[in-house]
Amino acid sequence: MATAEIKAVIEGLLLVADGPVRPDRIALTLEIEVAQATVLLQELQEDYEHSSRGFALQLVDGGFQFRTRPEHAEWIRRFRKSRPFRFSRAALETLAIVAYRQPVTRAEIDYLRGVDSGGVVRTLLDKRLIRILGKKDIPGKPLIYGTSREFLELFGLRDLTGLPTLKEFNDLPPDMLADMDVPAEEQISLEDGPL
Amino acid sequence: MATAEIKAVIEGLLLVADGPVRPDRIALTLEIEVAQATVLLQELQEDYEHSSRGFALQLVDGGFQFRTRPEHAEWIRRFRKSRPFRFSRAALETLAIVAYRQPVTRAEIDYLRGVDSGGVVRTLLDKRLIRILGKKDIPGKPLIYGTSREFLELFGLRDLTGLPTLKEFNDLPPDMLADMDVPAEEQISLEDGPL
Amino acid sequence: MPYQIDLDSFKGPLDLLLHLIQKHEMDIYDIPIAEITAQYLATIEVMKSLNLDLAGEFLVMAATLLLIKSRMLLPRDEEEAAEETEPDPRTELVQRLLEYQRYRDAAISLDALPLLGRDVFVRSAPEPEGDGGDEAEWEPVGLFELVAAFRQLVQDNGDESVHEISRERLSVTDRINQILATLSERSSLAFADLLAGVVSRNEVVVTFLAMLELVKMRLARLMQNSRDSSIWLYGVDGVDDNSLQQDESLGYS
Repeated sequence: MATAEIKAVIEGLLLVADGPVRPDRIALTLEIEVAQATVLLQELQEDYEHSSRGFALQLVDGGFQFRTRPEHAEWIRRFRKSRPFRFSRAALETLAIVAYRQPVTRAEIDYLRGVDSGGVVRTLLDKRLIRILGKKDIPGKPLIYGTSREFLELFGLRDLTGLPTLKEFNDLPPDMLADMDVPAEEQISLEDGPL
Repeated sequence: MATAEIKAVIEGLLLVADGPVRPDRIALTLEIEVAQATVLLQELQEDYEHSSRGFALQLVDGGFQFRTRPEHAEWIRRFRKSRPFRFSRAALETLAIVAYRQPVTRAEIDYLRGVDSGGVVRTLLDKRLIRILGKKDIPGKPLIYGTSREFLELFGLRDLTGLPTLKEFNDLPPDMLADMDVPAEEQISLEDGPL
Repeated sequence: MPYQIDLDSFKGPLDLLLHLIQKHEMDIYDIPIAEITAQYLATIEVMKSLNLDLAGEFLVMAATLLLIKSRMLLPRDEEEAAEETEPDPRTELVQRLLEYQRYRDAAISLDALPLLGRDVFVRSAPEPEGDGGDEAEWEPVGLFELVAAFRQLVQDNGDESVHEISRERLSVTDRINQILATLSERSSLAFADLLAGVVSRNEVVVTFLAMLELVKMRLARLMQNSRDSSIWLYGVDGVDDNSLQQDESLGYS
């Protein structure tokens, strides 16, 4: 097959796919090298980027997916008769903590937010945005949480490195830092720090 | 909106539509004349016809819909076959019973699920997610099942102690829907969506 | 009093404190503790008088502020002050506030991303579901789904006792699997080794029950060379029938 023809087939596959498509699945289907599949997908991505089409090819969770343009959101919501959903601040804060500090325990989330976050954690689990990674190997073996594929898909992230950079506030002045006397458990949570 | 912009929006609508889209629905959404919508759709159809894209805009049952090219049918079929399956409810239930009740017999699984689970158990054995531990020393010497190393890998567990207990699960307070203002429709699309 | 703030919107004491610090243009690195405490207490008084559901954490923070304030008021020992060994009582609070502020801002950044279903949309394709009968792989699934599926089953069966015992059952099950896994790597296991690293009484009991269960299911056998010598656990495949007394002699059959 000529390259142009392969690209056309890939477009068709992307159209019928039910989620982001990884290069290896394209390669497997078309019996080409993964490297070639990757290059062709990136070329397609650029083609769409430079055209004024109503949708673009986006890299999400390691795969490629056609997504409509954010500036058309309102028209599409009207078309689908859907209301824009809103995340509560509690949900967003908790998501942010899980995303940047994973693997993280409920106790760490509660401490960082300063409030009991059990309800929010449960909601985020129900929505599949966070998942249980296992248990932490400390006394009490608390459950540890991390973000899910659904999280990456919802926020349109290629992977966790695509998260917005965490703003670095000026750290404590040196004299205060020297004073730091954090209980042992908290030190653990600080060391596990952002990605 | 400029005509080119309207056409781009229409492309987006066609992408997200769950079936052929009639011109009047486009017209209603974008607050334009039906005649204009029809003309723009036909123009789009020609654009796609003359490009060498992997899909075309086809007139189906009075509406327009993106469809892959017939000459790519074989590739599309291969692609669809390669897609990973979502766990069926039956498979997940059975796996859950084996995980939490192991060592467990077929009869116990059937009893808990209330239906014959022979097929599912065989599939899980084929997929190596469960394994035969031995025979139970009761009349009939039924096989007893437990989870496998592959099971741990699939769920990212180091060992079975990482499996959350029902108590830990119940300790998370029930869903506080008010916490996250997601309308019902979006909840469904998040859960069942192309994830 | 100019409390023109949406009292209901505070997500917690840290959120409220940050708000007060910003509103009164205080220096977060040098918080005037008396002033912030007064402001904070006044705000939660208003919240109380409005019968807002005041989470316990707000009161805990009030106590913390008062504690810090009292510590700051303590006269500093001159020698101590010279050595500067006394930590600033505000340090941990400041650290928490800064940390919280990072995530509060990160939350806003997350919300600004093009969200699927809100800002961007994809084709709505039907979800494939199957038993994976053919060669296709299964999609990874979360632990949460597994627990939820089991919980649902247990509830549907009205088996109320399961809730109570499942925790213990699971740990016996864990032990059984650990022992089986060990036995698959080596043919025998000394009973004493089984209890190595076991600390709590509960764990000893669980280990013992797991061992009995294994013997009962004939997945393992217990043997010893003579009375009072150490007890060995053998996997069913690794049993040498001749050299050792059978498990019956231990009285578990």
